[in-house]
Amino acid sequence: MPEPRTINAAEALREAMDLALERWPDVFLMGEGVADPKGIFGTTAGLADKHGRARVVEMPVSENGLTGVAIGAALMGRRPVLVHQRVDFALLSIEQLFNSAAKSHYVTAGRHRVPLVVRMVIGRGWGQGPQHSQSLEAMFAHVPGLKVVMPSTPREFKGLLLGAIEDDNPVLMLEHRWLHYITGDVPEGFYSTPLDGPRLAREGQDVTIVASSYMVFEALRAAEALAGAGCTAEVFDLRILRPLALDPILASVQKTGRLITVDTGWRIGGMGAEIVAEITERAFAHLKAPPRRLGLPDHPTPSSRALAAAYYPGSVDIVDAVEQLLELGQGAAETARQACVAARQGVPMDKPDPAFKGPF
Amino acid sequence: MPEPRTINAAEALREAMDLALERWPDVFLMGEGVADPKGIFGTTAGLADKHGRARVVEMPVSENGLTGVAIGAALMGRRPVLVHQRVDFALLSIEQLFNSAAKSHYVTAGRHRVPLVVRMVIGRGWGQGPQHSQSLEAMFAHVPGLKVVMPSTPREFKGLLLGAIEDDNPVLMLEHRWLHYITGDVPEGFYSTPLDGPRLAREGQDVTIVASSYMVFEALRAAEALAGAGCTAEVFDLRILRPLALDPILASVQKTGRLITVDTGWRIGGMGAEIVAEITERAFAHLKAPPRRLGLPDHPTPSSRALAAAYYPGSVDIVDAVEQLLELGQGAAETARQACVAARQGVPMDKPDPAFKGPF
Amino acid sequence: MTVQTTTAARPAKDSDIDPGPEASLRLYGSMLRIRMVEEEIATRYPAEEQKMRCPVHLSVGQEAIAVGASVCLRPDDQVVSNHRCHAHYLAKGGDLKAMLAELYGKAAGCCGGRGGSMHLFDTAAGVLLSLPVVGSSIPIGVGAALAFKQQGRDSVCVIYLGDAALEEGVYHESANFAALQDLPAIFMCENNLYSVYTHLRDRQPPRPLVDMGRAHGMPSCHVDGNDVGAVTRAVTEAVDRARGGRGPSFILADTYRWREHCGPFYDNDLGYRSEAEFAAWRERDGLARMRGQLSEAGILDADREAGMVQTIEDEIAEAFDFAEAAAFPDAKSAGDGVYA
Amino acid sequence: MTVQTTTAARPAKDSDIDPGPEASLRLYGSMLRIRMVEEEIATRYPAEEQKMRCPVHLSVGQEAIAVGASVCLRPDDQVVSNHRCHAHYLAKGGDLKAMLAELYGKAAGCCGGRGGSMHLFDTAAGVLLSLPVVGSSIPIGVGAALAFKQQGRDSVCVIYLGDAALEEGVYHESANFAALQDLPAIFMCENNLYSVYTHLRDRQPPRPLVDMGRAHGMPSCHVDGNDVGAVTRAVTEAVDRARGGRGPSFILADTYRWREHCGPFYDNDLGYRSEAEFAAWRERDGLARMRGQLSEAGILDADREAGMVQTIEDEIAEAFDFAEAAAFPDAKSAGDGVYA
Ligand SMILES: Cc1ncc(C[n+]2csc(CCOP(=O)(O)OP(=O)(O)O)c2C)c(N)n1
Ligand SMILES: Cc1ncc(C[n+]2csc(CCOP(=O)(O)OP(=O)(O)O)c2C)c(N)n1
Ligand SMILES: [Mg+2]
Ligand SMILES: [Mg+2]
Repeated sequence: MPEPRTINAAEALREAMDLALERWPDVFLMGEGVADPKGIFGTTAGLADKHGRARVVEMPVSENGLTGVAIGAALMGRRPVLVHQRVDFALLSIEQLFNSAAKSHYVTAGRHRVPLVVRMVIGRGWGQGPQHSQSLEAMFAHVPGLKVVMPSTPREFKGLLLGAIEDDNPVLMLEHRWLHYITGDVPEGFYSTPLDGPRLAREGQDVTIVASSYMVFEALRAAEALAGAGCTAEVFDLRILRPLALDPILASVQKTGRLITVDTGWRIGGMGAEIVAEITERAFAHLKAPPRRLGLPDHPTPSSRALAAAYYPGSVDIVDAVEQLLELGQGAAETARQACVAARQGVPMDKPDPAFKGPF
Repeated sequence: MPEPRTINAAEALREAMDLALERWPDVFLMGEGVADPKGIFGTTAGLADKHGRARVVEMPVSENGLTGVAIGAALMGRRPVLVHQRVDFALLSIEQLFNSAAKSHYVTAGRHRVPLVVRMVIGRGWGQGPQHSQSLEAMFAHVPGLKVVMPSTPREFKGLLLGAIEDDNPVLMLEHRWLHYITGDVPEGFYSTPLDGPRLAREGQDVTIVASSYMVFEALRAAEALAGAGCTAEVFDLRILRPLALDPILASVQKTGRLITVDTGWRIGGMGAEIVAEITERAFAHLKAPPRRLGLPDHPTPSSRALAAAYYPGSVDIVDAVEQLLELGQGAAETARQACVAARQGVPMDKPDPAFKGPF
Repeated sequence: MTVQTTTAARPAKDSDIDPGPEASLRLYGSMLRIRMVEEEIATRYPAEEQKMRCPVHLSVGQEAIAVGASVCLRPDDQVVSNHRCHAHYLAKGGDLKAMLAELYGKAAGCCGGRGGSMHLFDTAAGVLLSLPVVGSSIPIGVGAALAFKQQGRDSVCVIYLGDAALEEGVYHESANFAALQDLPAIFMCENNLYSVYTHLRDRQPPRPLVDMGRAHGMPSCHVDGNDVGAVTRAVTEAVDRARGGRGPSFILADTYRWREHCGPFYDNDLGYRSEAEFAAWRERDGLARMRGQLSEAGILDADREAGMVQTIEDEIAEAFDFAEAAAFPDAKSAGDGVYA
Repeated sequence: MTVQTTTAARPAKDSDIDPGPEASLRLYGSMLRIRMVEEEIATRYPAEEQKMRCPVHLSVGQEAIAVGASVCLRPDDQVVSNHRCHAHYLAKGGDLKAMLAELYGKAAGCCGGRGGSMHLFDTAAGVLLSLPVVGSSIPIGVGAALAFKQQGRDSVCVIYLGDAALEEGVYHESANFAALQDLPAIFMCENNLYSVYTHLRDRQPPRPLVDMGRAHGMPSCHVDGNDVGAVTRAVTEAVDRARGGRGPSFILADTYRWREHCGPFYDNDLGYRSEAEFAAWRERDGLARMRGQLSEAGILDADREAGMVQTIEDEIAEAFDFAEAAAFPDAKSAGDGVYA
């Protein structure tokens, strides 16, 4: 693998897409704004000029129809990458995703393939409000035939996008908007990361934390803060939400006896529910305490920063959850919480955390 | 409450709708086929003739648009009841349901109300295949602002439909196609059942079984068969999947120490995951064994009866699950399984069970 | 009814207008075969053993559209269809045995028994797929056309859609994109006046239905869908345009479904349509009409007809024998092949 | 540009054509006020404290459409809008303080701070709602029209939609139903040529955009959206039709957005549109044009103009003071009111 450099995730995505367009003639990119001057938060910037409008296809505002178009092209051997600037807009295309994309391979007894990638951005901050901030990974992860990916580090943004394009199945990639800004080591040139399960992000002995997307960084911050309090947390980046490969997490819980899940989406009916239910069934005898789930509270995203601040779980909440699962020394939890708060450097809660910079 | 009679659930629904149209001038019914000669499996038969085409509105094949139309009418004080012959068709309307219906009350700080009922039918049997048989309750139950109801008995079909129409929130009612045929005691005249939590369907001491919709009857059959084997199962009809009121189930598990969930939808990411995760967190110390979840296996519904037979969990699978959670006497599980099989009277698995007749 | 186009079309070639006796007989034979296959399904479906256990939407009465369109197509051209896909599939050369085996839920079915009658496809014949959700296959057909354009191929995709599918927004999204990108797509709308038991007038406002194509800037025409020649001429023109990179077309073809919406029987007794209407449309039967024309022209006589019928009957009997004898898929395989 | 209708419309009343000096001044004042409110938002938005923390889509340049439509409406008539809703809201009488407080995320905002600038509504004024997802409010407006019809009321609903919303299938589903049911709905399409940074020509095929209304059998016309009189005449006719139970109308109004798609600045530097195009459209500014007409007609002079500006400035200053001083919603209330 070539030498690492520090770039942000948006650049990593752009680079991955550029490489894909160069490497595979069947790949093309489509979406509202893919060829516009801002290029989907920079993730597609310049690609239309370089690869032409036939490979970087500007799209009418027709999410459902164009998802069907992408599926049709994929069935004929093309490898489309479709981008939505918000997950919320993809709600218009659920029928095509759930029925046509997810089921074609199965219903044709394996004869059809839908090598489609759909990138969807999870909005957060700056008063996005209830219809520009939904994180609906659990809904997609319920449907057999789809693959669901949530990258976290820039290195993985690049590798997983290329891995998703290489995959012969419909892959939905949910990208947290705030992660576009994070920087980290990203190897140059081509490499692809297979869609094969969680990534161990930090080793530990006392508690297993399973987080996705932006929450991986909140979990790592909590783990860092807890380390100072004498508690070592093992942190997994869930990464591949469907198909769900829970074995590494199972092994970890068998070791730690404690499980916390942290979702970017709603807690009720979220990914954490599936993980906790399955791990409880398979590691019941090893559990020292009831597993805990963190996620969004049971209401839509309010726009006002006065309301949105408490809406999102963060490292402090993770420390709280750990405190409930095991005995931390006198004052240790409080110290850890303070370390978490300090790390945010007073940036308002509706702006991305400037501390989330690589290398990771 | 007036005298009970024995009618089937389709008739109960028709009666409820008829009463609603009579009682409340703001109520109207719309859907593809509501005014046609077959009237949505008989559930709307005759209503157009009786109440007129202005109250029973035949719909173009435009599920998304007409969902929005219903929401707009509801915002202006009407109380629409919208019907889809399959849940699968409602996938076209997810954007309107999740964004407009679910969030209007919240985002207007309580000023808007969307008193909308959407009836959706879950298909099963006779080779329906992958796109006419989906049971997507877990997906709907993930979204704050929606209410999600799955009735089981004819009495409840009637009461819950009227309760849903009385409710000032958007209510999605998922009706299992096979339940339209079941018969049971249904009081005449008006009564409505509030949307307020699970229903205790059978008392027991040894294991708690939480089932929804058609699975309630499979669970009851298993409980009946197990009773012969000296095991008493407590069976809950989940009924209201959102908002989820788990207290009665929690109390039951605190008593039995054992929990089994049975979904009509996919097991992975299904309602059972939420129930098991939440009950485990709140009743951890009481659990004598790891909770178990039953639901559809992780693939689309195959059409051929040779493949579909094993697709659906039934009473035998529930007995199997109970056997894994507690010691049944020598041969007792096998006897219970045989009792379950005998009760089906040899009817092929792609046809509704003739034994599921009331009174319940 | 004659072809009315909105474009100044180049004049049809002579061969388009009169395909010659052999080709005419082939067209007739194709329609006859589809009719006979479906009538045989209708006969066997309600039999006591109930061996075909999936919903069936018969195309009886609508065959001329599928046949008239398919004769203009090459095997590498694709068609996409909907719930009522039998005629489209057979006319394009879809394998009869694989179709019947699918209706029987057998492993030898085109979907290995997983799809049933609304999911017919045949890759070799260029039947890309059929989908049971109204409108869903429309953008998929446009996607196939996009693939052709991207690949620099001169293949085309015919998208069959019912009159009700025009009510789904996805039709408009698909048409807009096809027209924007000048894709080789042909929207073939079969107007049989009904969506299940609901008449067009209860679903759409009064205005020329062909405006649904024109609104998106597509050359659009309106033909008698029971006149196989008229359909062929319209599709020939559309195919020429598509292969020449001159974009999509919209063809509105009037026709009528004879049997019930779903199932093997007749359903006029339900009262949603009149016997008179039904009888008038039966008079306009495309198959009988063509038989009459061929007889009059001296191309078809009773012997020749009997020979054709016999050949088709034999083929059908053999295909049903095959489907009935074929093995069910292994129950243990039900979970296989969710992912590639 | 003149109003071209497809219907033989009854001749407009004299009062429709010349509203008289006071009414003309009110129209002008309404446009001026919207312009000044939005320019003030644009000025304050980037201030260091960044107090308005939600996306804003300014309508500067497009005011004549909202004002020309609203003057034809009664308070019980409803409008529904999209992401670019400020002008629609204000023109219909939406409360300025509640709007600004919403942009500031305050409890006194129309949504209590929960929605931000894309969710403006004002029940008393007849602004039913605004929604940020393109096309989503279209069927909701049709639903309001359905409610009016069912209730036997003669109110109407104006549905504002951008040129890109025509690409969403839901527009067509909504238009079809409105036309089918003869609903009192008016589809007011603001064609500002762009969806974000993408020109119409890259999203839709070349054909008259007004065909989008005609295809659904609606009386449809095309007006200069920067000519408030032209808009008023078209909407008057459509409102008459709707109130009279004669169904929906489609109005295509050409206009241009001056500032960036989202945010307070200008964005021509991005290069997606030319300075020449921008300058040409600025020339056609509806506000300046009306000012010119009123001056020429001797209705408006510098003093009167100054007086109007002063009054509006005072109102705006007071409304901003209110919004800035207003309390944030209580963080503990964030979970309230999910269910009624
Ligand atoms: C999205 C969706 N809505 C409803 C249905 C139920 N349905 C099946 S066939 C059909 C009628 C479609 O009519 P048309 O498109 O005219 O085709 P035809 O049956 O007349 O051939 C309907 C409404 C469906 N399959 N999909
Ligand atoms: C369904 C959906 N897709 C995409 C977007 C992103 N988006 C926001 S505004 C906009 C442009 C809409 O253009 P138009 O309807 O012409 O309105 P304008 O902004 O020009 O006033 C887009 C694509 C969205 N909000 N909703
Ligand atoms: Mg039809
Ligand atoms: Mg625009």
